[in-house]
Amino acid sequence: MTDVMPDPLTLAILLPLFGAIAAFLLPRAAPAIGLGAVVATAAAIAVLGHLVVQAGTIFVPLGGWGAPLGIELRADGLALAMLGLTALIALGVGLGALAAFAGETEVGGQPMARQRAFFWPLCLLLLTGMNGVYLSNDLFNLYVMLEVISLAAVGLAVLGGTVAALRAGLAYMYASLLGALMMLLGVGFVYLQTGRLDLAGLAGAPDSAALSAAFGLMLVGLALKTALFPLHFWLPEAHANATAPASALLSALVVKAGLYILLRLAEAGPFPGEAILTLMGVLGTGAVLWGGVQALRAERLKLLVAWSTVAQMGLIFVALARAGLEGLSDSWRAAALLILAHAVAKAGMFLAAGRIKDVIGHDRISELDRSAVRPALAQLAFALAAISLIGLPPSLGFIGKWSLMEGAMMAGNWHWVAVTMAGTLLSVAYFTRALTGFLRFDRVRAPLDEHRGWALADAPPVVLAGLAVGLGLAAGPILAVLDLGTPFGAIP
Amino acid sequence: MIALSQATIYGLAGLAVFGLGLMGVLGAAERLRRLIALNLCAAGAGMVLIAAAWRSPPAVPDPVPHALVITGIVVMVSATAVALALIRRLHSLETDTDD
Amino acid sequence: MTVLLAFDLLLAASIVGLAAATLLMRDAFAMIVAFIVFGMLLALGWARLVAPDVALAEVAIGAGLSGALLLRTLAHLRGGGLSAQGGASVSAPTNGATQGINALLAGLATCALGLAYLGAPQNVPGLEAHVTDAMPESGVTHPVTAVLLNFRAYDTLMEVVVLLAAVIVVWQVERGLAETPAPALGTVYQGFARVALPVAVIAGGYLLWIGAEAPGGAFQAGAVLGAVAVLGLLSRHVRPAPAHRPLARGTFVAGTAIFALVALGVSGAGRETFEYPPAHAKTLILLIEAMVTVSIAATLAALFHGREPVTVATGKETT
Amino acid sequence: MIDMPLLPLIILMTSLGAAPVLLALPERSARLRTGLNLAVAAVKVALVIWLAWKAAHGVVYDLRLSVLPGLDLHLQADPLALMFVALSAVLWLVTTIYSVGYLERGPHRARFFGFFSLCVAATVGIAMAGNLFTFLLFYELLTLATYPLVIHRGTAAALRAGRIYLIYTLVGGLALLLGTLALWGLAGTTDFVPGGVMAEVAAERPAAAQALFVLLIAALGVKAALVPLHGWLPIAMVAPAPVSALLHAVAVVKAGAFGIIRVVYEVFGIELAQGLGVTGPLIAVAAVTIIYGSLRALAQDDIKVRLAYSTVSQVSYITLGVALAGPVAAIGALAHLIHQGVMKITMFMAAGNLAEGLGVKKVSQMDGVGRAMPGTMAAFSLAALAMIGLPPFAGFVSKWYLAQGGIAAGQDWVIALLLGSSLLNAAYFLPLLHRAWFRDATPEAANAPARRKISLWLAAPPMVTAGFVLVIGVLANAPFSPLEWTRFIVTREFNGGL
Repeated sequence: MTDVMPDPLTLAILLPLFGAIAAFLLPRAAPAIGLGAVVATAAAIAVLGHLVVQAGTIFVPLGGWGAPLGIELRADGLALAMLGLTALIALGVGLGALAAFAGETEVGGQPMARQRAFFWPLCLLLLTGMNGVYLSNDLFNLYVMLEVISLAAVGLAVLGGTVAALRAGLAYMYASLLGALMMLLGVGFVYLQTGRLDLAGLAGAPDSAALSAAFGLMLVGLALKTALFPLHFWLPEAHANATAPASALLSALVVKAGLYILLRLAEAGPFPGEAILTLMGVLGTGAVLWGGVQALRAERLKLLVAWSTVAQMGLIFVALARAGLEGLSDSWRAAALLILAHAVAKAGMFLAAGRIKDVIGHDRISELDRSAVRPALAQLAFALAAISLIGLPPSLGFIGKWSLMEGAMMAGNWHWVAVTMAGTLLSVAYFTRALTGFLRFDRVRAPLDEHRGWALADAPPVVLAGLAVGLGLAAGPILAVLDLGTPFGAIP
Repeated sequence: MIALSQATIYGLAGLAVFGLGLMGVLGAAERLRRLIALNLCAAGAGMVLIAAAWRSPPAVPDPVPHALVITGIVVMVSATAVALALIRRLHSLETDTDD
Repeated sequence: MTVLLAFDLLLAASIVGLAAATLLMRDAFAMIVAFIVFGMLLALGWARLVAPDVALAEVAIGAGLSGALLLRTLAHLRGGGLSAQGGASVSAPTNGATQGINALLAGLATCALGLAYLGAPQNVPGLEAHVTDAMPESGVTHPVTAVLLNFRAYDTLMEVVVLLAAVIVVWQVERGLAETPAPALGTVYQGFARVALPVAVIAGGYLLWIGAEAPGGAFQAGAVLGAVAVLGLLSRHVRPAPAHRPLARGTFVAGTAIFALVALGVSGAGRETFEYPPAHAKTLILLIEAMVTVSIAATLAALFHGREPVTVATGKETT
Repeated sequence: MIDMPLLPLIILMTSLGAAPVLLALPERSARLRTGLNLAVAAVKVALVIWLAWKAAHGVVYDLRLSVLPGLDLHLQADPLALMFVALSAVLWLVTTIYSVGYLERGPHRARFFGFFSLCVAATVGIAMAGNLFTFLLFYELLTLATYPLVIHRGTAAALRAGRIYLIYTLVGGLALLLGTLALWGLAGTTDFVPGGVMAEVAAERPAAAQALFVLLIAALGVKAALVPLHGWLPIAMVAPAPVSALLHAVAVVKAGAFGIIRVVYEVFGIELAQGLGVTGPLIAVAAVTIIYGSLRALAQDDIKVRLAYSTVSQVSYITLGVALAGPVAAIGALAHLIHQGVMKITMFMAAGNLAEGLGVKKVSQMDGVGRAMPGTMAAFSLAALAMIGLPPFAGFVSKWYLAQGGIAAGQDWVIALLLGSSLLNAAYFLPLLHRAWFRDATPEAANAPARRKISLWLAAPPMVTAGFVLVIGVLANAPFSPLEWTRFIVTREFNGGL
């Protein structure tokens, strides 16, 4: 790794950090600095991708010490895919933020200029934390990274400054902290049992009570962070009340950090048993159903989208559990595909929902059809994102669901197929509520304001949502990237 | 019979503190109290780590968990400061709207 | 031995007891005080486990600064006209049955963890041998500092990033000049402050310097200097004004920026990121520690002050 | 001529690529939109002719894109695909012209034409799908593309109809997804292969094979409007006339019928399906649907709803012909796929003209409309007579082959069924013609304010398609007629069994 200098793994983490510092120092130039930093980070990730394609998994022993004394960074296909995803979404959301924070003031909230100035440092710190999680190979470091993410995410969640956002943000903060602290205590138990902190140290560890306790703590903590039913209570309000670009980042990326760590823990093993995995699937089922039902009842568009995140996260847990412990070495692919699909689609959907709210002036679902103004492109983006989240072909969400169901079917677990089907039907039902609001016209009083062409603000949601649909056709290359460096060992 | 060593004593005490903190987080209604309960959780986790660093008395304790706990303390104070800022702001807004 | 063991048992019991007491205190002020005392006892326990650095950090930051932050917030909440009892705002009340179930679950989980803890091997070798082996090349002689600033320097950098994130969020959440001045110190205390401040500065510098060889280091020093700044705020020696903002921002980020730049700067020519050239290791580590100390001090003080100093147009700012 | 291996993809992309452009065009750029629409539709017809010409000269088109390990997006241009592509390309051109006139001053034209284009792209994809996985993809795309068209008017009734449509088709789509998954799991492939891919599975697990057949047919039966899965079709009549025309003639209903053809012939293989004993129940379902649809049509006063029930009935001829499992019946089925499309699109466009020009939407209002709109009503009448099965029109040809096929399959009762159905057809179409031509308009109707002169954009298309009805019936035995083409296909499917 020493031939490239400095290594792209560190750069992927530190470039956004430098960007955050610069954006904090120069608030007026924050948007330009922010976008520049995202692009630079994407370039570093591209270089990293080149290396990973050539060499497979890459390790960087920071400080030259190497594990277990020092901390190692590790990049393989799974990490690479997540890095690329994060850069893509940061870019999309960043461009969306240019428009979202363009106004002057907002009633009852923070002045726009302040939101604009603070969005970028926080967004870039979030990026630092996310990229740090993807590349980390050390349990304690993962804890620290989770805290970086937590604080930046809370800052983003309360960016709007309304009472509702602050309340939800505080509840989110507490849940997030508790999850992180459980992770920390779990790390303590790991150290107690193995005397080391790197993930590789878990691999050879004997099955013991302390290790089970460690896994139990870490799994519960991460479940709290990923809002797995019934630990999802903090998510809907926090995601629904944030300003749209923040919601997009929170829903698309932040919850994925916990899931990613979960995948890495499952990879490092020894996973504490079939029953726990099944339990995760069962809770995921609960999330799919409960999230779906709540989305059906939600009165506001953004709340509906937030509840759909709860349901979709549940589906990812179902994907992990679809073929039991035996099948975990393949199930992670289905989970990873669903993670990617949900992230891209949800980022597009939240940006679209934000646009709709900005243009119409509210996001009450029952009154969307009374508006004479119809943000056609934002609505189109919303619909496209919905296609992927429902899992209709050829979207990436479809490919993810197909993999889920294929594996479940091959393992004879028809109940997971049934859960997926039920979730799909529920998602059709709740997204149709929104679409009905977009497409109904007979309750409009004023003359209709027809679609008059493009606004730059529509581009990010449309492109992200379009990608969510179109990337399904690139599932082959995406799977090839995921398999670089063979995470979870060889293909069975 | 497990030997009652210092590590065992403080480790179990740490778990107890963590457990109390957990109860506090789940049970307390006031914002400040829940925050302090979270701080207790952090302290408990720190105690377990420090206990894990403790070997048989003659040896030097493992410095790595010590460093981890220092990091943990700083992280926790940062989180506490953020939560407190939220609490203060919320309080101001809520008392304003209540008037 | 047995006497010491009895002392340990007593101390551990007090720690647990104070934790419980903290949660059971009805008055918010008493609760915070109990929490601070809890932190002091905890530090004592850590000193018993030969973890002086951690004990120092706990006293300075965990108990000291957290306590100060909590008290300052309580003052704000009570200044808002709430009764003493309800000092902390109440969120949605939880019903008794749910509370009982939650407590039961937490208790059961704790017992299970306790059993797992007792079942864990007591003498698994940790990383102490690795640390001892690598100490000569670390550039410092104190193992904890070596871990913090060399072996696991990456974690420490991220920890400073967490602090930076915290101050950014706090500034973002709260803004405006404090319209109700911080509880001013009386003249006696002001006099005390005049003496105490320089002493504390020297103490902080010493802690930083000694960190290379003995317990102490950037965080403890930063905390002491931060306390100096807090004292300065309280005694009105320091009055944050909008004009200070660029300087403040610069100070907040300086530690992170220098740390990260050094980490990247040393890489190349066969060396990884964070791999200090052995000849310059001590110098670089001291440089990083010095910058981090200043940043930490400024950040902690800003966290205490709690708001970005901006002038707000409206007469009655809704802080 | 140069070789173009990507030709099927290009044909797909003409409408798929046009869709986003049309969607993004500002509402006011009407002329640009019309030009683009017509240009793309015309280019598509030309490309399809080219494709057919090349394919007839032995060029094999086979495009694959690997999506998941072992699963490809697969486009091909076998004769069956060509037949359906040609049908959709030609009728799309006609319907586009009609839509331009129909929506002249209406709102949301950008949206309409965007999804209209997408809808045709989906149909082309369905036609050229080389495996069930690809078929599923375009089948769902079709659902999504048609939904905005069905609810185009944006009224509460339209949205209700749209919701029912979505529920039916998406549940059907889910069933198809499940069936595709099961096929993939059982047979290890989803490819369409003449003769089928299920032989081994059926030998080992006949029950599973039977269940899969039922699942797939039920899934496709939703769009093909097999009773009792037809409920959405009459309700979806709230859609604008060109949408109904397209839905009934080429897009949705036909996609279902086409899927049934693929599944029976190229997933299971007709002999295997017979061996599994699943064709018998399918014949029964088709027969019930034919009669039921006709009976319901009799009772409808709304012209479009009557036409819708007629579709329910007529499309099941295709299923019937397929299930009869003989080459002659198969020819009838495939020919009817085209014939019914051309006839039904004529009638829907004509019905749309009646509504636009005279405000006539009900059978009871049709008195004397023949004199008011002679061209439109002539086209309508021709198509209706053909539908009834009067020689020498298109409908007669397909019914003839179906009857022959029934005899060949030893199911003589099919003749009775067809005769009965024709009588019913006559019973529900002839009164319309009688009212239109032989009764005088009521005075109120003659002076109704809704009366306006319709443009050539609206008047010409039904007359053109009526011309097709005449030509493909009269010249049924000419080379390159639909009938000849279906003969060619059937020869292939039955391994020279003719």
